[in-house]
Amino acid sequence: MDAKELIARRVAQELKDGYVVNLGIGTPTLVANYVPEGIDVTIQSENGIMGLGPKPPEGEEDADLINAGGGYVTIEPGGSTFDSSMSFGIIRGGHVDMTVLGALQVSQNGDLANWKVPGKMVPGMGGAMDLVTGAKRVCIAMTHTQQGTPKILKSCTLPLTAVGKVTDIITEMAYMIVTPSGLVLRELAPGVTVEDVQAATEADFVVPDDVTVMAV
Amino acid sequence: MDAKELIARRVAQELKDGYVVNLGIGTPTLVANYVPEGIDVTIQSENGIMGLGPKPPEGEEDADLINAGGGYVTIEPGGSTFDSSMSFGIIRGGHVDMTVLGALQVSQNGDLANWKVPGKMVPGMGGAMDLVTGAKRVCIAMTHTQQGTPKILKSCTLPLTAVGKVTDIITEMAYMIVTPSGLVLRELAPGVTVEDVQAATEADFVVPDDVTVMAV
Amino acid sequence: MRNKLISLEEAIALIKDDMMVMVGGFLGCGGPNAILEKMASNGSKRLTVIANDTAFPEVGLGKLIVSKQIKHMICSHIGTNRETGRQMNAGEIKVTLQPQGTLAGQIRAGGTGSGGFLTPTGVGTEVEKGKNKLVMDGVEYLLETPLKADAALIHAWKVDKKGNAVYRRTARNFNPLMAMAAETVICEAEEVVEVGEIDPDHVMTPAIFVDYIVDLGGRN
Amino acid sequence: MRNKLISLEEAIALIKDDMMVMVGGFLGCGGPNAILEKMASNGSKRLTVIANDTAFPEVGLGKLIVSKQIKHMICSHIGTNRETGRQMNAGEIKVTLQPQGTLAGQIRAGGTGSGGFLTPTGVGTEVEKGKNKLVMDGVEYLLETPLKADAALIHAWKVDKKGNAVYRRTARNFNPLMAMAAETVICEAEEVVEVGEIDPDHVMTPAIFVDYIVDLGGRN
Repeated sequence: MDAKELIARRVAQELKDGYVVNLGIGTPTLVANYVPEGIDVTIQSENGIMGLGPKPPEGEEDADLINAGGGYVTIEPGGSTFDSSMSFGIIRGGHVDMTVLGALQVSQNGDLANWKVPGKMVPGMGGAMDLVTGAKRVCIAMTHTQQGTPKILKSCTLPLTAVGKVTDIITEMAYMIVTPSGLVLRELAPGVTVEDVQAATEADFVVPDDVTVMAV
Repeated sequence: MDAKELIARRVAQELKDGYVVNLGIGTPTLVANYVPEGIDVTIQSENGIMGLGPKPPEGEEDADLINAGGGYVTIEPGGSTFDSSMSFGIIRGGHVDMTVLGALQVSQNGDLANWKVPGKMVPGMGGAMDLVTGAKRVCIAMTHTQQGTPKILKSCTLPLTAVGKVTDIITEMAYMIVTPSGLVLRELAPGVTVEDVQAATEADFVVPDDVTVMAV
Repeated sequence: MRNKLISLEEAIALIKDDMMVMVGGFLGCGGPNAILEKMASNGSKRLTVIANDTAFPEVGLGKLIVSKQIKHMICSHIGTNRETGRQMNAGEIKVTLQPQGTLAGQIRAGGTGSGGFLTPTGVGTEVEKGKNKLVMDGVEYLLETPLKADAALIHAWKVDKKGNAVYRRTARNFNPLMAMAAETVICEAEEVVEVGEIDPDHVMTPAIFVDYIVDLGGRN
Repeated sequence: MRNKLISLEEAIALIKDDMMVMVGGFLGCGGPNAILEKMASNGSKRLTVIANDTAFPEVGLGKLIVSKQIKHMICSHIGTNRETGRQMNAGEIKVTLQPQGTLAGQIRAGGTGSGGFLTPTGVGTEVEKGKNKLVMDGVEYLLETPLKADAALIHAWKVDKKGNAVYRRTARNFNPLMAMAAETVICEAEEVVEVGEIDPDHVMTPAIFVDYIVDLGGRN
């Protein structure tokens, strides 16, 4: 299983029946493929869909129906569409149970940086700041390091997306949660040790006695 | 012609082609009957209609289709419906060209009182404060006095609906406008003299040389 | 998919004494009148109610006024229900009056996570009392704050079994705003249809906002 | 009833140099792409444009970036159009980035007469810069101010001859918000229908907001 699939599978286990979720571009999008059996999840897309469905079969694309990344999608039966004001009313109003998105950096108190590398890459924040501020749970799905450089830090050095809003971090090495007393390691990926995670993480984190291995 | 009809006829002459208007309960509602030929006016109703039409024939009432006074109405072809947030977005956003409503008192600087008589009558302001604040023109359509007591005053004694927002006052005696330098008499009703108006008005008002007689 | 259909009896059992409840409708049009009727005969007490108006003594929310189940009304207008005024003057009910557009804005702010909004409506009037005033570019504004509630009672024309709601004509009014601003949303519907029967573009309240559906089986 | 139908040529002649223009669409989906195409070949200059994004270099608004007709972009995202980033880094264009929900809220505030609104989005980030910060019940908020424009260019699926507009699926996005916030609104439509053909409950933008209609005579 490659890193992306492992991350997506583990994130999917955090979904609960009835959840409304928003999935960011890239690895987060893959989460939709691994929704557990018997769990009813509604996917929201900030460009105006509740009940986002899978990619349409080739030849059946609808030019008026895209996701927030510009890819063709479908709408599930019982889905709905709306304008950007309503869409962000839903997001800001706390009606999204979990947003899953990538990160450039996350800090041990839950700060997130994922929209700008000054002088290099300034794509803009799009809907990320709203999602991270408004969603009940903010789950970061990312590789643990950027080519060996830690991305989970004592404090972010890049411009922030939001302060203290991240609740969950899921990487190909570990599952951590952000608590009022800091980062806590919950699970290790199969074959990964606490020492491996410590070596790949700049942030301090608590290692409780009951750390388990991801069941992915 | 009775006072109400005279007032409604004169107000209707202020309508311009393309106007969006909101008509209050009572005499203002009658204005719809006297829209000049060749003038295309759209009536907005704050409970959620653009393009309010006349009362339906008996037996054809739609329980889901009322005006802001609770009376059955129709929708003109090309009309639309919307929720209260949109309706007041239209009103507050300056998209209503003229609101016509009654008054308990109007002051010479354009203050309006029409929602409360402390200790006696407290119906509430409903949409009146929004209409008076948001509409481009605020036309008061009312009898000149309340059983002989002037209603056009130096300053209002009743709780205000809005400060300095009234632009036009049309009564069975006169048509006045509110200007930065105070009230100005523009027209007299047929058979009414300047002295009559002065006797029935507590407010100061300017009488220019070109005062005319209403052509109703 | 969770079954959201409940009976009128189950609906009113969800509304507890002392709750803050939003009630859709405009002079009874588009109000959850079947639920309100049931509540008036056998419902909870000391409610704080947010609604545009108190309708008429014999219609919808007006009945809960007459049966004295409401301790505090937050609304824009009480003029059509003489009993509301009488109770207010007698000190039996507290009435907070807000301009209708402000009330709509407050409910929308509550549902959409805004901390408040600036409006010129009410500046220089009694409505200012106790509110923050800000000046932006020389214009005075009142800062109006969000409203949320424990429950919202709404009325829809058509609802699918998932909870997607469609309102008809002027029966829409405050219903879609309140659906977003309350913890528990109970929607009575003239018609309950299968999932997929409503075009996604025609949905006025997405299903996630409707917790319970009461099927009226037609127009009352 | 005034005839609102105009040609593409007449439409682009209404957009003058140096105007502030709102442009609907999300990554080109639901954008007024026929009007933008025409503008890119023969349009006005030094525009300030408010839009969600700058699409792709070869799509919709992206073309006006490539043709250097925009001096200032106010948007939430430029990542899909490399040319916008290049011009920004070279100092050829000014880019103001706002969170997408804030941008939508600002346009809505502009159209609906609000002096601004409070949002927690952006607190503690660069987005705070130059903005008022208020604390309400212990929570920090940014006060975001309204946006209005000289003109809005929007795209609808169906429009009746009076100007009532209906959008389809995710092509709705910013279009209905912008229709309310600009002095002159030009709507290109895939289909123009007779007055009365659209159910009043299905209208997404009331006719009073649409000043001009360009009939595309089908999907481009």
